[in-house]
Amino acid sequence: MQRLVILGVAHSDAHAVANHLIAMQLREYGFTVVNLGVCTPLADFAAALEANPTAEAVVIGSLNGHAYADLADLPALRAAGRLRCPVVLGGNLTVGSHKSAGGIERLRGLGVDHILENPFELPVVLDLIREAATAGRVAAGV
Amino acid sequence: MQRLVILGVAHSDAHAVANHLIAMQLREYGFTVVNLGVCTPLADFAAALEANPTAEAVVIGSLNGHAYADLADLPALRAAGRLRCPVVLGGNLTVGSHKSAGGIERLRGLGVDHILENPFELPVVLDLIREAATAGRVAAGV
Amino acid sequence: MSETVEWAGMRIDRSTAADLPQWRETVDALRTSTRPRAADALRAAHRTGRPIAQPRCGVGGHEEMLELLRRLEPAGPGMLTVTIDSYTRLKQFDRAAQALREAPADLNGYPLTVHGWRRGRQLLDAVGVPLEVRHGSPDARDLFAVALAAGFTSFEGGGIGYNVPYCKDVPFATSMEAWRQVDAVCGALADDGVIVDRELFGTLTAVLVPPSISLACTLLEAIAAVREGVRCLSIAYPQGGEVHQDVAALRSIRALAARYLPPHVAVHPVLHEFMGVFPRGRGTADALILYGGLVARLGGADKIINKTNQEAYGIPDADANALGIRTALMGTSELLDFVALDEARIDEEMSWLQREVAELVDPVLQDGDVPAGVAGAFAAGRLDVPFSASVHARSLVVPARDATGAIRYRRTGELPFSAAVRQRNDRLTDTGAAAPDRFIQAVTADINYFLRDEPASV
Amino acid sequence: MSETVEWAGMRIDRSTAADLPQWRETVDALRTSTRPRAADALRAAHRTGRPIAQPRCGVGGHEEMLELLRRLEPAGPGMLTVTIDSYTRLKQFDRAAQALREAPADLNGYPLTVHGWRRGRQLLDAVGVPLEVRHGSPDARDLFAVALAAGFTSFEGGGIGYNVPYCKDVPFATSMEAWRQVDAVCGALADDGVIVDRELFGTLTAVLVPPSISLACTLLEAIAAVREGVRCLSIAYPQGGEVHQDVAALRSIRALAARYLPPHVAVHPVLHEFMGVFPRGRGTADALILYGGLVARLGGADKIINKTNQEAYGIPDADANALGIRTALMGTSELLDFVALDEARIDEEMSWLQREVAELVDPVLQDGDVPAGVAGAFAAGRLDVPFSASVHARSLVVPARDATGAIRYRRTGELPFSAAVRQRNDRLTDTGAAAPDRFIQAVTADINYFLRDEPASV
Ligand code: B12
Ligand code: B12
Repeated sequence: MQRLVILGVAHSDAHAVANHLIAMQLREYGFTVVNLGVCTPLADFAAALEANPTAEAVVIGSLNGHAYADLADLPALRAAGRLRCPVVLGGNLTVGSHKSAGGIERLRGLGVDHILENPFELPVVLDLIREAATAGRVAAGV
Repeated sequence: MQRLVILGVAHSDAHAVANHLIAMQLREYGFTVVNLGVCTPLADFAAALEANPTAEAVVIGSLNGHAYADLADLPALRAAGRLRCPVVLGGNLTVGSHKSAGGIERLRGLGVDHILENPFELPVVLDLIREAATAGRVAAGV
Repeated sequence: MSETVEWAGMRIDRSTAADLPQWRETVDALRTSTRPRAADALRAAHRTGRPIAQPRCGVGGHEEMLELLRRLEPAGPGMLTVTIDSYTRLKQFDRAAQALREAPADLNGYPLTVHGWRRGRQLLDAVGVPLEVRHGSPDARDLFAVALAAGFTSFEGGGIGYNVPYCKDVPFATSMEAWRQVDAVCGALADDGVIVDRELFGTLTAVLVPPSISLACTLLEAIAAVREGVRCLSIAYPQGGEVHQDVAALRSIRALAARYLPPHVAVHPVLHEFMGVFPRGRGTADALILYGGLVARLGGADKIINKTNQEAYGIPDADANALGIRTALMGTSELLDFVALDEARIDEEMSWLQREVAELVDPVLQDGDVPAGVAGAFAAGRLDVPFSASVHARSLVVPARDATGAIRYRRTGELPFSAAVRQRNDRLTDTGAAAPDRFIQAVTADINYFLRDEPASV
Repeated sequence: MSETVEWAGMRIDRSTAADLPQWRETVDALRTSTRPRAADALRAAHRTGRPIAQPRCGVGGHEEMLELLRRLEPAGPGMLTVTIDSYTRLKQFDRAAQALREAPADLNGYPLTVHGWRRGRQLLDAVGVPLEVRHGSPDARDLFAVALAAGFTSFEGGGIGYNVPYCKDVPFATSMEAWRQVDAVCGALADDGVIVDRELFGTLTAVLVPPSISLACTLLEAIAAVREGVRCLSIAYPQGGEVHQDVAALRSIRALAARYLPPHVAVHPVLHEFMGVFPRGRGTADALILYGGLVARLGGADKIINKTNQEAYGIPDADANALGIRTALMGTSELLDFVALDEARIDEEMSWLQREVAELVDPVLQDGDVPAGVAGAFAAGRLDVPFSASVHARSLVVPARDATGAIRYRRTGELPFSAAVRQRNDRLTDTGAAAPDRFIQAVTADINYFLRDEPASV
């Protein structure tokens, strides 16, 4: 079966290069990529998931430092039964050059399932997600 | 009458360039300069004064930051009746790039009569010293 | 969409307009202001032959912004910046206001429309150099109105450069019209004796942008702006990394201006220091910042937008930014005036580059209506940008570095280049037809050109 | 005078010797040490074609010295320094000890002989790069003994360069003999497999030193050192400020070594960044430090001794020194590899420079006894240095900058130059016979060449 992921960049963020390259890389790897591109509201990710219910994950990039605010609606959406598949996040997630662990914790608190440093980890993580799903349970963080 | 000054650089200090130029400049201005050069112990200044009793001043340069330690014997020499003429000091007088007023105060405490920033002030200060001497009193700092 | 009203001939949000002074008051304040003006600073730089430096800088809180400007000024910038946050750029003013209330330090810039023009004026009064508003708004009319009311005399952006890299789905017709209105206000102000410096963002998507694409886009924006009466243009070009190409591009800005723009318009070439993936090690980062300063001077730029050695990590702190200004300026020092380049090689680059630009620009100008021409060309791929953020550019062009590091076209897509231009690019990028996975690797290597294996700088 | 004893063939103070380990212990410790060695660091630099940077640094207190070294290391120096205080340099060990007791922060360097070799060893163990002892002692035998016992593998100085600028009245016979003994110890160590890097202080009086005088003096010291068995020489030249002249001088070091020294001796050209009156403004100071790094790379130096932007004010703090290291290294960055010079002009400089050096050096070498030759030549003014601190150099030569800024001879005094050399210098410095007061002004202007009217850096 054709594997499918939904890809995009957070709502206030226009950084496009990593998004282009990650899409190419995942296609190279055999995925069908529904790429929503930059500046994508969380609701659009949810809508895309509803249109593509077989999607294994929603993969979001955020580079401009606004990840937390841009994903702040995730708990509300999930509570409404939307965006229920694993959310994978990567990029430059907080503002400033001196990062603290707190910034990442906050994002996990919103319900982000996987936070990755490097897009090259994506295929492995997507494989793990599928295994976990097949085993009928959701992997609890990587 | 030929005006005469004694010139030199402090005991631990080998910086020669300002000394060469100040000697030239004072000679240009009409002074006889007894130039003791670099690395001159205070006792040698005293001896030179004794050999040239008409000297109007002893002019000492110090650039390496050791002015205080190199002039520490001044009170003792003066107490012994030596080096009684005005002592003029200039250069880079304390160690470090962030100078404090305390460094200068300490030197005045040793009995240094005039502390100058710029050698171009020397002729004026020497004139003042002579006037004061003629008037039978010593100018109290400039 | 929120309700709009007219202010100085621009359509802006009613809520924005509600807080603004009258247009005549704004003009009078600008005309009688004794603050330093951007246009003068640029003209002075041009006269001395040494570019001024300008940092990007913007934080959410107002006091913090004042403090930041004051801490950067001693480093010697010729101009300072108020960099605007992403929400404001995208006219998500509510989210900007919310972030400002809840966590101002989490904003990636200063939300000027939320703070309002009175606070903007305090920023201008805080330092002795002109300030520019730098942002990335496809439609900046509200922001521009607030900036003018505050008294800013320099405003960045244009209908192409602030569309393609900065949003997903704003049609060119929309962004070109929004910026036409901004430029028309500048024209009106110029008639009143107030010159607003308009900087055009030739950096576009920043990563491996072929110089002729950058110059073509800013030239089209410049022509459109001048038609609306703009008199002072800063045309920015992003340092690509190969010195002859970069110098040729900077020098071509004046040459193209002479050819395409009327002589009464002041044109100031600006170098944006390397805008792509920045080295993470402090040694290379600092050297690259210095290198940018030197390239700017050699290329005859009037201004440098400096980077910092924290670029790879996040928005820089004030110390890193101050050092970035100083390091860029070091490259402009007269002590390096002995550095000379192979002028024949630069001439050759310039001639090819200007030819490419003409081949891109001339067809767009043919019908006279620049905004429509731009929209049509992008739709057809006759104008194009690699790695576009906007869906309205096709990103069929693929850039590549040649053996010297210069940025060429690996694929020209639908660009209307002559055979000669295409052949030259093919020759320079001839690395054999790369397999798809090798292709990603090759592009990534070109993107990461300045990365080195060295200790991190932060 | 204090009583002396023999240690490793050198005569040193009995009190110094009393505290030292046995010579064989010292040799064994040096031979078996796993610490990085200066000679290896220099050889590695030579292989890469990029000079390493090294700061001057020394403070009185031991803990403060450890702290200073640790704070400088992250800036990336290839070697670090223990700069010795003026008292110790002049063998006023009692005054150094007193100052250390009473006010260590008032010392302008680290009194290594007072602290003793065990603490020296702690310094070496504190960082991961080799350390050099830099001082200015006409007679450094005691200091060298302590340095060796501690484990230092690099030691600066020589019978000319550490006499002329550093003391008033030490005859050349004395200083040359003291340094002959130091070099002989290095020779003995080399036979035991321990290579000590010996740096020669071509900077001399630092201010407007004509390059041929610098190169002639270090060449004579080098020849004398090699005769005693020295195998690793760092030959330092002070940046004068004109790029072609400086590059020509650095490259001439290797050329002269090839001509006058046996091939088994490793010779490392070293650039001392501008050693004269330093600019007080931060912009020019930083640019000059950068410029030095670039000149060093272009001239093929293996090492740069960096300056700092506090040079004009006083001994720099650790932050300024770290920045100085980084700024100098920036000049060596591969990103500046595109900088090329007029090679024909450099060749022409090199040929005249080497001719001048030969005209100075060959007569001194004629009788075979270098120390005696040096003493005789200085007495006669056939070797000479401007602005000498020592009364044993006559300072009849007067330097001047030519129109390009290069340092020439305004007066050659008694230097045994050929008519061709004199004519060239006359031609280049022909500014009309200056009246005495104009003369002081002219010399002062040449000395203050890099001063600018700009805000102070401290
Ligand atoms: C190019 C660039 C731009 C271009 C973008 C053009 C475009 N539309 O794509 C321009 C000039 C337009 C731009 C604009 C802005 N930028 Co920008 N930009 C960069 C820059 C130089 C390189 C980014 C890039 O393309 N890299 C190449 C790609 C391949 O890699 P990447 O994006 O760095 O992502 C890597 C990882 O983060 C990760 N990754 C990325 N996405 C994802 C997603 C997933 C799922 C995973 C697993 C991994 C992952 O993988 C990548 C490879 O390692 C970086 C600094 C740097 N890195 O050198 C700043 C940077 C990202 N930008 C920054 C900012 C703030 C902005 C602005 C908001 C302006 C501002 N206030 O300064 C605006 C954006 C406005 C908006 N609405 O978002 C900041 C972010 C600061 C922070 N987080 O603290 C940075 C770090 C610069 C800085 N130091 O200030 N930018
Ligand atoms: C050239 C130089 C040297 C040469 C000197 C050669 C020689 N024998 O003359 C060399 C390289 C050998 C040298 C050695 C040392 N130096 Co040195 N040197 C300098 C330098 C670069 C220029 C000095 C100079 O010649 N200037 C030109 C002359 C014309 O001006 P000037 O000396 O600066 O003096 C001016 C004023 O001070 C004043 N002035 C000077 N003397 C007098 C006297 C009177 C009466 C008056 C009124 C005014 C006055 O007038 C002058 C013109 O404005 C300065 C830094 C700088 N300024 O850029 C450091 C500097 C003076 N040196 C310094 C030091 C410490 C040393 C050393 C001790 C080494 C060390 N530990 O770092 C040794 C000296 C050893 C010893 N025994 O003294 C420090 C002093 C630090 C401090 N006070 O905190 C300085 C400031 C460098 C630094 N930033 O560390 N040095």
